[in-house]
Amino acid sequence: MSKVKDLPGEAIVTATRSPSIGHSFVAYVERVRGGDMGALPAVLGLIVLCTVFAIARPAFVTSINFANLFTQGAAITLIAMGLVFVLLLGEIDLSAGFASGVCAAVLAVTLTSAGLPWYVCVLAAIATGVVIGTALGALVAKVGIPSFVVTLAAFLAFQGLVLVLVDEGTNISIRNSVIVAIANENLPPWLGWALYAFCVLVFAAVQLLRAAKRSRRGLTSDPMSLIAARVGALAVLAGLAVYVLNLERSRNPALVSLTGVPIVVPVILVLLVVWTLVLRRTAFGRHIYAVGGNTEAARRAGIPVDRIRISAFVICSSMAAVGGIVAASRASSVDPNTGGSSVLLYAVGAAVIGGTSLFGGKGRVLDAVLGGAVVAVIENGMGLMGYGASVKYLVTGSVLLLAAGVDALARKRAAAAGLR
Amino acid sequence: MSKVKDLPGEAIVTATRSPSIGHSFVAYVERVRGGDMGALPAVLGLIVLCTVFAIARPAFVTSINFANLFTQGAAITLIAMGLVFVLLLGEIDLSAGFASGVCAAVLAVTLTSAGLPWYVCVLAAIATGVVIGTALGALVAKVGIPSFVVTLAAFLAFQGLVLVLVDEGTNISIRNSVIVAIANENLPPWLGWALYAFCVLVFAAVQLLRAAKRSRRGLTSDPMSLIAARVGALAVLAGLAVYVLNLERSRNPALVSLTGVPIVVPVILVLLVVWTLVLRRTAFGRHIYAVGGNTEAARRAGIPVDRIRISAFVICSSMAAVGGIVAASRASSVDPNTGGSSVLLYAVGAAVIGGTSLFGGKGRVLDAVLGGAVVAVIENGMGLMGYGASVKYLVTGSVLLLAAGVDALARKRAAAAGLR
Amino acid sequence: MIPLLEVRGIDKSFGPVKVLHKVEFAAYAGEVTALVGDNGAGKSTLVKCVGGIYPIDGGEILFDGNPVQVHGPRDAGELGIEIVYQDLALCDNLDIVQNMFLGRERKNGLLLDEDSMEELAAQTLSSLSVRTVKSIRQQVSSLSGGQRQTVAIAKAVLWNSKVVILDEPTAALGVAQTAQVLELVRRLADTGLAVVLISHNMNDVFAVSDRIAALYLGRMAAQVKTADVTHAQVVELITSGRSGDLGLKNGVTP
Amino acid sequence: MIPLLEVRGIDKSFGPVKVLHKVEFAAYAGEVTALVGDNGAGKSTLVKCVGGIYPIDGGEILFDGNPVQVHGPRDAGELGIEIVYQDLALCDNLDIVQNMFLGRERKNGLLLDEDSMEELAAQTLSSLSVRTVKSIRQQVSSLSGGQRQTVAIAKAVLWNSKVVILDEPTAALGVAQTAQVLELVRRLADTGLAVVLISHNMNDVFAVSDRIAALYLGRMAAQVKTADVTHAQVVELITSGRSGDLGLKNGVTP
Amino acid sequence: GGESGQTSASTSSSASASEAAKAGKVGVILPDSKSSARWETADRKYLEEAFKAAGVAYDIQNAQNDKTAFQTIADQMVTNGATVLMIVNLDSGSGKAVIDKAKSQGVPVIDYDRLTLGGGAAYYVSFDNTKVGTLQGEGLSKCLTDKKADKPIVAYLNGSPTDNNATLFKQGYDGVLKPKFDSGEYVKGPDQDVPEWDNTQAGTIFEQMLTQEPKIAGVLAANDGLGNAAITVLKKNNLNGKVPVTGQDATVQGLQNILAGDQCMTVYKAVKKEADAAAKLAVALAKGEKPAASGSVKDPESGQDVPAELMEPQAIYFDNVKDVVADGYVTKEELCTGDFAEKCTEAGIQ
Ligand SMILES: Nc1ncnc2c1ncn2[C@@H]1O[C@H](COP(=O)(O)OP(=O)(O)OP(=O)(O)O)[C@@H](O)[C@H]1O
Ligand SMILES: Nc1ncnc2c1ncn2[C@@H]1O[C@H](COP(=O)(O)OP(=O)(O)OP(=O)(O)O)[C@@H](O)[C@H]1O
Ligand SMILES: [Mg+2]
Ligand SMILES: [Mg+2]
Repeated sequence: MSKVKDLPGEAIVTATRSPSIGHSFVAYVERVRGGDMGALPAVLGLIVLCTVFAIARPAFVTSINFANLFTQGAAITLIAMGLVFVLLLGEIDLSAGFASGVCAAVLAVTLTSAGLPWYVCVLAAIATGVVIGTALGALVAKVGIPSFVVTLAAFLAFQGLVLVLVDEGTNISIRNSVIVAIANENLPPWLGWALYAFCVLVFAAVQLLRAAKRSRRGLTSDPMSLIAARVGALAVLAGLAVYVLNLERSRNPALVSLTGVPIVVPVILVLLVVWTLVLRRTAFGRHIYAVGGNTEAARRAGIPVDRIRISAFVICSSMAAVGGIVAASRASSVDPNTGGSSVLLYAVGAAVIGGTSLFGGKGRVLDAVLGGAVVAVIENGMGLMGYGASVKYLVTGSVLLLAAGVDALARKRAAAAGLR
Repeated sequence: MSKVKDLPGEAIVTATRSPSIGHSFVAYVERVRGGDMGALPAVLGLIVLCTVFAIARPAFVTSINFANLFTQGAAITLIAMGLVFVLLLGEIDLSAGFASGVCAAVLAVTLTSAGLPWYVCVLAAIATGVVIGTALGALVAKVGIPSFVVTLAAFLAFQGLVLVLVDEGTNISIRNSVIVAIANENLPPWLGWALYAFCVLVFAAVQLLRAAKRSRRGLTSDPMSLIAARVGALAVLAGLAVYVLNLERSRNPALVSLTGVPIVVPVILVLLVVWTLVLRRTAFGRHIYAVGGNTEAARRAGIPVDRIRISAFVICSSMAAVGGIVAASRASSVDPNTGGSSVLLYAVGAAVIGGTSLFGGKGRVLDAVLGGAVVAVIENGMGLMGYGASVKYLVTGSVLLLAAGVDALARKRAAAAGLR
Repeated sequence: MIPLLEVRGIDKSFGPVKVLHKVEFAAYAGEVTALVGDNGAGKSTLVKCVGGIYPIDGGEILFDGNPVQVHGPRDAGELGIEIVYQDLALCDNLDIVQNMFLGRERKNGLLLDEDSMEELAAQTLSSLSVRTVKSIRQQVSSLSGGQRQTVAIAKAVLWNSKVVILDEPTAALGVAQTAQVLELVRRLADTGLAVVLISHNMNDVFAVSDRIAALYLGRMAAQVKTADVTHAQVVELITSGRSGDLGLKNGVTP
Repeated sequence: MIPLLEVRGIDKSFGPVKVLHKVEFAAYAGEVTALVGDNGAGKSTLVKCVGGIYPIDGGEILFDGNPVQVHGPRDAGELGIEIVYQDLALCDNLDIVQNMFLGRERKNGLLLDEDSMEELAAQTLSSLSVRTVKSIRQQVSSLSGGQRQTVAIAKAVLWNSKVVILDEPTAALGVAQTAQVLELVRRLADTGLAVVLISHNMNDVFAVSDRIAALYLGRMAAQVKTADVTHAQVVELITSGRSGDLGLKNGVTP
Repeated sequence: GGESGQTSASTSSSASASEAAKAGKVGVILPDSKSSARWETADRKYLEEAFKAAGVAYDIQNAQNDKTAFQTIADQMVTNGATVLMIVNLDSGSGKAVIDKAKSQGVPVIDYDRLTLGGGAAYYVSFDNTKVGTLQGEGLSKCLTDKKADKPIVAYLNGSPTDNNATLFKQGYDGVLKPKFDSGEYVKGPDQDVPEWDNTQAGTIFEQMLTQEPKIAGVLAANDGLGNAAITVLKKNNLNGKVPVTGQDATVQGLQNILAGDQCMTVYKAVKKEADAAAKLAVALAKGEKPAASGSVKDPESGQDVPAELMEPQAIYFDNVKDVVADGYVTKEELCTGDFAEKCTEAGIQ
């Protein structure tokens, strides 16, 4: 059944081999002009935002602020990464915010009241996420209730659950140093550099190996020069980031030294790579796109649609749990508002700004990170501006619109050319 | 161009004329068994909920509670009615809640600070809704930003706007008796009956005229007996409702008499009829369904898709304004939370529970009213149960799931038969 | 005789892929012009350019000899151009009548005149030999492939238009229905309309068309009178872009 | 000889509408069985019942003489039944290779083996005479009607299945591609597969099929050897349900 | 409020970095703008006035009840050069995180209005929130006595379940009323929290309380907004003025309800005094001094004494509404509009 039949015929479609870098660049420009923008609009939006804030507030470009950006945006970004999976199916999870709250509360309770070691508590929190995701997914896939309603109900129920767990209006402080470190401490500078070297080397190796394997098979592969350019760009950009984060950023270096890459950065990076691999290079990921693109076609191809749906909700809720742990770490406490207020909307917003479609079938985990960066930069920059409550809301709304507008106008031009 | 060509051929497709009532009933049962449920699941869900609450709390079935139900659910229902239009297009309006807050604030400010007559203020509030809707619609349709992002930005901005309007957190009391009456006073009993008679007569007349016209043209029309049954059912149910609402429900009849249909009831009814007519019997409504069902097909049919989109947002925001006015009337004050917290989620939830699809193309204004009733009954019943906050959240979530589950399972059976 | 519809030198690219290369094409009133070409030759793209679905990159469209701008389907409709697209473009959530009158509903004051629309739709459909549709109030999503196609055709011929373009209208149709549609095509042309028929079926093409235009890899290979060519010549034009002294003169690379 | 695939007395209703009435049908290994019928006769519905897309209301499906339960497309796939549906069922957001291997991706440990899939897809497609596809990494949404159809066919014949059912596979195909597909159909049957071909084109049906089954308004009018009937007889069966002593004996109401 | 925020921002940016470092700069984080009107209308105004008078640069922001935003704002203030932080925490955990981070940068923190448990702030300036609740409880029982109620059923309309202050208020009034319930003097009625202090929801919640328990004779509403929601429902049933309702914050709405006789009392917190006291400490810290506080409070979690300035809240009834006006907390123009002019005269408001 799954053996492939040998049909005659020469391979005509895999044409030109290994084009030159100049050729590749021209092709890229053509693609962008033609409308296949990829991450470009989100990156453009980010650059515009950063420039504006940097001009308005010089403090924006300090190394301390750069480090702050990562810890401030981490929780939302992590939740958004999980949401991408659900959004790819054309579903929504309104409860992701409070699910992160519930998991954070589980972490806090096991840590404080039960006094278990931190790794057990982290596992308990993530297990809670898995259970939540399974329940939500089963209700959506098996019972067939629209995900909006299921997760709206869960949104309410989890709000109650957090209240029960943290005992009606109080809050639980987290004093475990490992947990608190996640969002508040930094890697020692040498470790930052070591990690940097590791990442760049692995990236280069993967790129080279892949090109070699493809050209051995006679399939089109990227030219050496392009690969070199890519690796070089990564090395320079990441190197710059590590360098800046390793600068002394304490306001009072005599009192305390503050240097290094925040611990959340490798956490996000690892998850980004893992989930990207899952989505792009495994059958499971392929099936997620298929179900989101055309559920009926996926079903006819024998894909277990229900199981894929449930898995996506499990991933979403587990990532919410990770986000909840980071949020709990950052606040060093859990209260009934953890994961509440605008967390969910910001997380979905991050995914959508990054380019994920609410209708399913289109999106990447990287989108969540880029969109999360936009949201974090807006919050960070607005914090520096020092506006009053109402003005802040107004300006934040407008800035969000602006960032999305850059993106939309870019894509609009593409659509006008007949592409979607 | 819009003249129709006369092509030869006999009308074969409009077959059997005027079937008997027994025949119609059998056909209905067949339709339901086959999966075309219409409003049945939502109604079933409502009946289940009411039975449960009535058993748990006898106070649930008192006439005063029946009257309360209408005023409590009115604002959400009105907002949900507007949202149906946006949802029909496959778009979403996250800002509808705060838009209602902004409009309510405009009402309060013009009423209190500016001291204008009430009708001017109501107009100002609705005009604000129109302006908001136009802006949102233009950003979505013309600039091409996803509606989730546009309305998320608006959600933030409007929150700020409400704060500005009500002066950073103060409450504005509304003391105008006309405005306060909308959600707090009742029609005199005779007027209730008069309205009742009018509605039943008009309904009967419309049904009869339509049947007559169709059978004159030789098209299938409903049999007399079915029409009679329908009119009879309306007459009995509505009569019962008016009768109950006209009962004395004051706790202290000596002190004050409390009878009559709440004023919001005719308000909702009129809007329900108007918007149902617009959706079902005008070209505009048809085009909304078309754009929601298949935007490309609508565009190719020459429908001005952008204009339809903008109009839907205008309707949504105007209905949010009406909802805001009712909410302001009910609270007799406007504060920065008006339209905030869970208003939006409940309103979207109401529409979805009623059967409106988030993917567009499927839904009715009646859905919003039925779903709004479900939400209102849950809130009302939960209020009587007197649970603590956390339990209340938990139970509300579960009850919501239950109500939606009845619906989903019913539809699931239909889908299994190969129908959607 | 000036053509009713003419396109001159149309270019169209999707991103880096150039799909139409300076295409020339003309359709005359009272004639059926067949547009033929291999899969992916660009027939549907050409039709969508004429219908205002895709903006054109270069070249011009002439209607009755005058250059016109077609910026959207509305413009095409106003010129009197009706198109049945290959991807049928019906709204699955609407019923047959609603789809047929979409965008041009009949009204009775403000409200829709459902009854007269229903009557007319039934007439038109029965003239196209549709026998298995249970009710014209059925949702389009529940129709069979051929039934959908018939609805799309009926939708296009319902109006007093000047040009009717049919993109593979008979692909999914049964024997009787195909005959009916071909007859309709002929009848439309005979009443003075310009009809463009895209088809892969050479029998059909030779049965009804007055002229044949052959696209080859995005280039117009030849536009000839049907009477002047043979079956085999047309197939050669389609598959290799030339046939004898007909067709593209210089070698072309895709 | 027992048929490889047989359905007995299948009933299927959509709500109040009965679409299939006690349909009997059989397909034999090594033969091409053509399934013909008017638009809306129920051909696609029958295929979808066999493929597990629709649950059946009554009757049974036999595979190699044994009754089997087909509760979903997965079951059909596991029996070795491959189907090209009329509504092609491709994922528009995936590219050609991804669509062709959907649900049966080749793996290299945990990760996908993109390279070998790309190679194989290219081979299969070129054997179907697809010349205008620019790249097999193109998204399916950007393909022409015929190109989509070719992808769907290629997807089905890629696997070592025992039964291949093709629902109007050549409807949107050009002359050369149609010939290629018909040849492929013949070749598949000759290698011992049971092939079911649905088509409205009588020439194609007579060119490749060994047996012909004619559906009329949801009833199986007749299943005969192609050699025993004439073109005209089949058309009569399709349009009226009977032809001489072939076909439905009693008057049938739709 | 919005414009003054911008003014403050421009003050800080116009002062050059080194200048600001010398003179010091105060960062103030307010908690939200919805649970109570005071933060944006009163505290911000008074603090700005005090800082301007002292010539100290300042930056006042509002966290909008969002813990993450709260921490982000704190980060940004320190980044922007604040040398003193004054925070109204949203909860002790995140408050502590901010204090710890600030301390590590050598920035002292003043707990304003809410004590960060275990946080170890340099100073604590506040009203006693439990005392506020006590005043409400006492006020309600006074009004019930005035109405000569016999075994009245008392309903609780508590604040947000997620707000620690609401818990403290409840502790206060429960401390007064629970003994009366136990003794049978009063009967305990429905007791519900209002999520996010949402007035609209409060209306529904109270309406259902009244449906379930029609004989409610007293309502302990945790603030004026909730009180007004209850009064609206009572009005509909013509019970307004007959059932006493409490409140808090001395808002215009609450005071008008008191003047109209619909509300029994509210609690006035002289925010100006609190703001002035806090600002004084902050200015001194910014100038590098080590000011002394008048008292201290024991942190129940760490057991340490925190130097503190504590203010007394005041119960407001019909008779002393004029005190609030005299204080300038609300103006006569705001309060005595339309029908209320007459009542104002009656209440002796000049
Ligand atoms: N949106 C698009 N983006 C990129 N390429 C496209 C797009 N639409 C069509 N194409 C390409 O343009 C070429 C012409 O397509 P078109 O649909 O016009 O062919 P056709 O002549 O109608 O073929 P068929 O007979 O199969 O319908 C094809 O190679 C197709 O892949
Ligand atoms: N989901 C459905 N709901 C209701 N009726 C349906 C549904 N699907 C198909 N039908 C009806 O069943 C009948 C048979 O449809 P089917 O698609 O099997 O026809 P077909 O023989 O494949 O026709 P064609 O040659 O046009 O493809 C048609 O009358 C159609 O309207
Ligand atoms: Mg085509
Ligand atoms: Mg079919």
